[in-house]
Amino acid sequence: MNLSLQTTLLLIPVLPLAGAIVAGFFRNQVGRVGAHSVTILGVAASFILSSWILLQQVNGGLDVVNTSVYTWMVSDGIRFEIGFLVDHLTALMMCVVTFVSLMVHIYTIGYMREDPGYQRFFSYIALFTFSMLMLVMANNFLQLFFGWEAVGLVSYLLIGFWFKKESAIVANMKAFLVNRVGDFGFLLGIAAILLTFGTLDYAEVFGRVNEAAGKTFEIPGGLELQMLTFICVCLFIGAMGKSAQAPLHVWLPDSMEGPTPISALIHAATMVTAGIFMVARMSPLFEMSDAALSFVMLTGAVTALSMGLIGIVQNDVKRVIAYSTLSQLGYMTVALGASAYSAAIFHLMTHAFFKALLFLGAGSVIIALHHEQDVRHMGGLRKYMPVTWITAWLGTLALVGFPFFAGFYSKDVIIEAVAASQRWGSDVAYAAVTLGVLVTAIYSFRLLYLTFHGKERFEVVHADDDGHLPAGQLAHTPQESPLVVTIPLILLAIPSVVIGWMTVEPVLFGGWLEDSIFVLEKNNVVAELGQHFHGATAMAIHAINTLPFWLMILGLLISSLIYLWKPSIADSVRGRLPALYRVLDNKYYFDDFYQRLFAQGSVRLGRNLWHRADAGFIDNGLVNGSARLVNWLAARVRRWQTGFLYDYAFAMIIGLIGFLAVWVALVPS
Amino acid sequence: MLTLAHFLTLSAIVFSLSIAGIFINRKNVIILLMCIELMLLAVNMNFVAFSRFLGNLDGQVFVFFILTVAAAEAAIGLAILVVVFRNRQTINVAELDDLKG
Amino acid sequence: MNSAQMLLAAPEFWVLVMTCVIMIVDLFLSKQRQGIIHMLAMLTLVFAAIITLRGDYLVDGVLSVTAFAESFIRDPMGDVLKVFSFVLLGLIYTYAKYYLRCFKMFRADYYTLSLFALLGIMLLISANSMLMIYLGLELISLSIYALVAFDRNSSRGSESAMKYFVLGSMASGMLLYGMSMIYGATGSLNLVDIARALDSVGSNDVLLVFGLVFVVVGIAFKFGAVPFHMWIPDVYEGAPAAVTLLISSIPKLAAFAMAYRFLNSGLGDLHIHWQGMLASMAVLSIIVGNLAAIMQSNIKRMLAYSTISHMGFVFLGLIPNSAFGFGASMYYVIVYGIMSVAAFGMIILLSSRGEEAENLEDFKGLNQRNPYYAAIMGLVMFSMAGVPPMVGFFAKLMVLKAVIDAGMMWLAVTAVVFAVIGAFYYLRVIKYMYFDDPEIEIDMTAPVDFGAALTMNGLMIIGLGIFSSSLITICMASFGI
Amino acid sequence: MNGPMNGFLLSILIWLPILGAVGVLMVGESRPALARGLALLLSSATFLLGLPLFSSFDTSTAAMQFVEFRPWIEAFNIHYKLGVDGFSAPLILLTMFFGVLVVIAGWRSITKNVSQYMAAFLVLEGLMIGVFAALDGLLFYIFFEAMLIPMFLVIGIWGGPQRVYATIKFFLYTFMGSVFMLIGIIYLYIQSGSWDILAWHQMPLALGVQKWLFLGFLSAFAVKIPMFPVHTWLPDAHVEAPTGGSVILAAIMLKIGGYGFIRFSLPITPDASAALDWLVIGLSLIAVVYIGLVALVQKDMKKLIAYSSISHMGFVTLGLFVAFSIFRNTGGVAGAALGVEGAMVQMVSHGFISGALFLTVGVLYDRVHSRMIKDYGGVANTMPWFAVLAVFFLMANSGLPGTSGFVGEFMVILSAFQANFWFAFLAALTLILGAAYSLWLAKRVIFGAVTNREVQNLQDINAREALVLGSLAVAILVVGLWPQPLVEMMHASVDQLLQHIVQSKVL
Repeated sequence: MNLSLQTTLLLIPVLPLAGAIVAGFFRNQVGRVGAHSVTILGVAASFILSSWILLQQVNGGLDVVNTSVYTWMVSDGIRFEIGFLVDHLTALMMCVVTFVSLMVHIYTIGYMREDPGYQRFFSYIALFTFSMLMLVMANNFLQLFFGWEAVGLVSYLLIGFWFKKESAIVANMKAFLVNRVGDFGFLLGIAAILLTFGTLDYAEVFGRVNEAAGKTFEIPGGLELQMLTFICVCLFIGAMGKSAQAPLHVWLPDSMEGPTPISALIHAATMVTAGIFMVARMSPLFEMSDAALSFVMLTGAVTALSMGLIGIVQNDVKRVIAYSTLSQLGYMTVALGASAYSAAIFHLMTHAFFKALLFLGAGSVIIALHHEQDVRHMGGLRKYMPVTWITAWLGTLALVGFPFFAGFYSKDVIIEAVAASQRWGSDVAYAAVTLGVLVTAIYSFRLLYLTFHGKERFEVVHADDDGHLPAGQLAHTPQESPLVVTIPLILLAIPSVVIGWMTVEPVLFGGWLEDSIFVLEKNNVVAELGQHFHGATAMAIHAINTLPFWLMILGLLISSLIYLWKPSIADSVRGRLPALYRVLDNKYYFDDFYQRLFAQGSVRLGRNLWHRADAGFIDNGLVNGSARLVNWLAARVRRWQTGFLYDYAFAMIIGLIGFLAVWVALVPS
Repeated sequence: MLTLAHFLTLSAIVFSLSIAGIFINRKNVIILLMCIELMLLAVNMNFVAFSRFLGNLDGQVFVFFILTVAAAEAAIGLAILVVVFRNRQTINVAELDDLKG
Repeated sequence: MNSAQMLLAAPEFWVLVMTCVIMIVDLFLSKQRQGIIHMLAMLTLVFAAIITLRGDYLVDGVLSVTAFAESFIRDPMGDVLKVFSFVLLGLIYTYAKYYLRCFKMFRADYYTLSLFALLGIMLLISANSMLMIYLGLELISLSIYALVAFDRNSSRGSESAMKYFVLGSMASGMLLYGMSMIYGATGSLNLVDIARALDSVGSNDVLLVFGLVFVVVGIAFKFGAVPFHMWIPDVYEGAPAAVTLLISSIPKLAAFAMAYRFLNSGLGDLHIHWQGMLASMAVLSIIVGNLAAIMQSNIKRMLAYSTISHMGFVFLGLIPNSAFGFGASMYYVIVYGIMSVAAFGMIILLSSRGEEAENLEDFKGLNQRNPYYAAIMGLVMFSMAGVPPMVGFFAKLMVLKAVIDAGMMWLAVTAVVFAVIGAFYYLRVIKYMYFDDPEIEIDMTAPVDFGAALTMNGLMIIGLGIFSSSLITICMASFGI
Repeated sequence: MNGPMNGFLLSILIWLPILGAVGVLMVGESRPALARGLALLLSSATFLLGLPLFSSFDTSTAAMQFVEFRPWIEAFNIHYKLGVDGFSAPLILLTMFFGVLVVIAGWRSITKNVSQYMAAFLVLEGLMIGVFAALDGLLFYIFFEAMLIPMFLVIGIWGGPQRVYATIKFFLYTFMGSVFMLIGIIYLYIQSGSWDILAWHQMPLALGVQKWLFLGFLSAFAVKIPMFPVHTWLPDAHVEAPTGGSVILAAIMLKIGGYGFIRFSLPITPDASAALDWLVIGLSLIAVVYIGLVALVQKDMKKLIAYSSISHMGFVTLGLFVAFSIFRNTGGVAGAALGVEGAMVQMVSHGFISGALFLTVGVLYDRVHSRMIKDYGGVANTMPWFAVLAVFFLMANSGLPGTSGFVGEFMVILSAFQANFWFAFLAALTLILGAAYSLWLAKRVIFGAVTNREVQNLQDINAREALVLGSLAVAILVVGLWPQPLVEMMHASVDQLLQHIVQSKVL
């Protein structure tokens, strides 16, 4: 451990932070160019440093680094430190985060060009990078929680970036609050860890996990659980919030209210993966609890399938991709539940690239159509914006898991791993993720077709003012986006295609993540798969013999049929199955349910408590009531003073007689 | 034979009468002044009786002082009565009720 | 009767002589030069204080000296009370002069009558026999009856004088009746002899207890404890402010001395009987006083009810029959006197426009008219409410300690609860002064001596609070603590 | 313990502002600028003079430091005894800090009776420092009660339309609570012959007596903190008070209740505290949840923050009293220190945050003269810098890690978990409720389109306001990012307290 390494590690999160501060607080001084230069420089530097760390590790020149930066607090003999744990998992995450972030920064120059909040936006995304790096680099739960909440904060700011828009500021509040529900569980999990292990340091906790294996935890008033199950479930509730697993997924689609697609990208490709990362990081704990893992797996399975189905009926470009993200996150979660942590991380990484690509592509379309996001007003765009079209195709193929594309490797491994898993619930999960492939193909190609193919469902009216045209009308002919937009698309398209083929072997089967991820022998499905692994190319070719591949092809055909060749089928299907359509269109009524029960419910409860209990009973009843009582008594007492001399004399005599009666009578004779 | 008890009883009766007079009388303030005199009379009787039966002269001395003071008191009481009448043209007890509450 | 005994009563003689001198001087003064009366009266007080303080009668650990066949007693407690009577009366004169001038009532009678009352107070403070007590009491009462009716053209003044006179005479009749019983039971008028006789008679003699009840009633009337309080509101309201000022302050000092001498020195053995009577009256006084005060809109009447509740607190200190308790009570009455004088002084200050400032509304916006006087009144009100660091808090603290010491926790709890309820009406005065806007915009000006007296009065209220040690020590030392 | 002034430093800190206030009053109302300047000078001087309290503070000992001991009322054995330990020193620093801030905050917004306003706050500052420094029971009580006077006047003179009702309610409520404590301490004096709080700590007492004493203390401190159900004075007082009054009330005065528990209830009546801890914990949890819900539906910004204060102070009482459950469960005090220190951190942090929030509302109120949420909307459009700070403070209020608001709540929740799952569960609900009412407020006031002309014409914060709010933001961040120096101050005292309270005092 030498100083320069520690400084390097420190610089990685601090540089983006510094960029954020400069761009945010000195926005008028540095101007637009200054703001994007300084943040891009910061993030680029931290990407380079992260890559350097990763390369060092790949070359075997660097062991796991676990270092403390400063002591946050010592209380009750417990040291709360701020520090970094950098192993392969972390290094990988750092690279993904900084790379995606860098792309976003560059892309933003074009996308936000006309926005008055330009500097502010750069400040936010740089701050986001900082928070995310703090999260992934943490070597303890406290810092993890810090990063956890900090990304929540920035996502809140980003979703509400256009704070004049009512829908945006509702969505950002919703996102923060739903995340807080998850954090509520997360915090309890951390508290349970402190109770069990007496420390929040990863290394110490993981080192002593066996001690805790036998411990039970009794929730007063009932339930007795394995301590580790309790901890893992609580932590996973946090992950459900952040990684938008059902039923805490409701914030993610709404978060598309932010400047599209950049904040959407941040949510989709980076922040939401925090939960996946966290569970993978906590694998030593999760491995000890089959119950918790089953819970994880089933949650993921439900999310993967159900969210994909919603994606089919959405008309907003961003929302379709958002639901796709939810579905893919479900895949990752299923992988976690199957103890295939490395598969989850692998999918996380590939997904980050192709999903970022898709979002940026969607953004490119949206710019071209002057902030039109409804697919019903698109179509036939391929001839106007060829670069976007091609990259979108590449991204889509990656997403649906077409062999050789990035998504194929990660998703196929997940499905295989679930199939191989013996865990309770794995059969259900297998069914869900397999069907999910079909669903994914349907909504992905549907989006692609509706956007780039078919008839143009917009008209160009050549007006001067493009701000206030009705939906479906454009002032100018759509044109390809500028270079700052297309270059990131191209740069992202490359890994979307090849990263899976390149890295599947080292990441999954080469044991590269072994230093960070712990899997019990009996649960190690990935290792089992590894025995049948004969290289990336062979795996892709072999896929033709598997069910998921054909399901994907089936999806492609269905989509092509409905959305490319015979669009009337869509309407007739909708007409035949109105109930199903309504359920999907209303996202299984989660939003309404939450709105009624929690939002309105708590407001109503609060109002009742306030008016009835607080203002009514306590304040008006008890407090002002006693004041009224005193007043009433006082009025009575005052009336005794009649003003008549004989009454005064009478009072004295009453007093005298009273005393005589009591005290003379009391004298013992 | 008159015993101490007789005297005490008599003075108690006189005292009670005077007190009753003060709060039963609702007409004339002068009657109040008379009741007060009566009250002092009862006290004097007590003192003299005790003095006689205890064989101690102190009580009788006290009586002299009481008599003197009573005279002064009566003078002041009457003076106030005059002022009251001058201001209100009445000495009815039941009408002295401007101050109350 | 030798000269040494005469010397012990030198302050009393001095006051008596000077009062007569003032009466005579008044005969020869023209209307314009009546200010001399005020000067003479002040001179009387100053020298009375000097004479009192210079009395070096205590030698070799003797705690008290008696004179005139043991009917007159000179002790530190009496001296302290007397000196404070002088001080307070000095303040009263300063305030009253202004009032009397404003209302065209400046007559020497005010001074002579109040000096006679002072003489009565001094006698009562030093009384050691029932005879002396009676004489002192009557001297005070008769002078004050006359003072209440001082404004001969006031209908309310004469009404209240009449009420006070009748009730007061009745009360002294009862006191006398009680004295006669005690005399009958013990065969003595002298308090020391009574105490001695009680040792043999015992505390369960019916005659004695019978007498005790009447005596307690007489004492309670002087304090104005419920249910013997009915005169207080009417008299405070009806009397001119300059007289109310007097009634509300120094007679309470004498009443305390009387209670102490009678109940402790004389009837200390009957403690178990009078304790309960005082306790019940204390509770009633605190409750009734505080409750009734809330409803008042006339500030003099409000302060009257407040007096009643304060007297309840004074009783709290008497109840345990302990040296500490008496010290606490004594401290309380002195403090109460200071606060009360200041409060009525403020009323007089505001009354300067030909009409008495009787209503609470008259205090509206005082802070904007004159922040300095508003602050003084504020101090007085907070002090009366018992908020530290004002001196009123320490007074309450001491009596509460005495009561809790005696194991009467319930009494302490009742007292503090009603003290809090009572705080409301003091706060209301502050509300008028500080939170409301004035209805009249005239600046208030007061003569220099008035302002100085009020300043001193205000300083006493905060100063004796922050440096409360001095007065507490003096009061405790009077009872050998 | 060095430095030439340390022997009477605390006295200087108490009396400099109080006596200085007399000087400010003498300036009179005709020269407001002079009064302001003098007040600023005095409060800054107090703050600077008080810094040795931090720099020379010996963190290794639980003993009292900077002790002053003089006889005061000898007949009554009352002493003028001052001293600080790890509990009081941070709170005194907080008080002095706010002493300066409120003077600056009232610089322009107060135009009526300026010298009286400034004097009232100076007196208040001195008295509050006195409360924290007093080691004599009666001295404590005197400062404790005397504080009511300037606050009463501040709310009553410079307050809003309902100020009279609010201030009298505030005064009587608090007064009523504290008189029972007075009876309690008189009783303690009678039993021990001393007013020394530290001597009372060591004094054995029967359980029955302890319970009565505990209830006496509870009535005083529960009102002050305030705890459910004796909290209803607070929303009224806060709403009607001028900004400076609300700030001091929320930032310092509420802390006196918490401090009272630490100084009186826990160490003097440990057995009763243990026996009745369910009461305090129950009320604290009600405060967190119930008051959180009530805060959610407030229409008045100040009222919302007031309710949020009550809710946050629930963590203080919770943190202080979970120690007994932990001791019962485990037989040791491991984890309890986290709760007590968490409570202390929460007090300091809540001081910063609630003070900042009230100042934030004050900034808006000065411009629009309304506290109602519905009169705002889209403030961020016209006051961007203000919006940054306001959102930051609201985030801190909702316990965002990295701000001080997180630290205390985090520690208390961790500690509560050691005691009982449900304590932690209910307490942690504040993560959701706190965020809900804070963010909903932000949404309705800060964000959105400009709703009316008043908002359209708003001017962004000026340098003076930026200084006040900015310094609070820095303080919140510093404590949030590095609480160690603050926590270190109290270690020794907390340890001693915990060692003390788990031992029975029953004879």
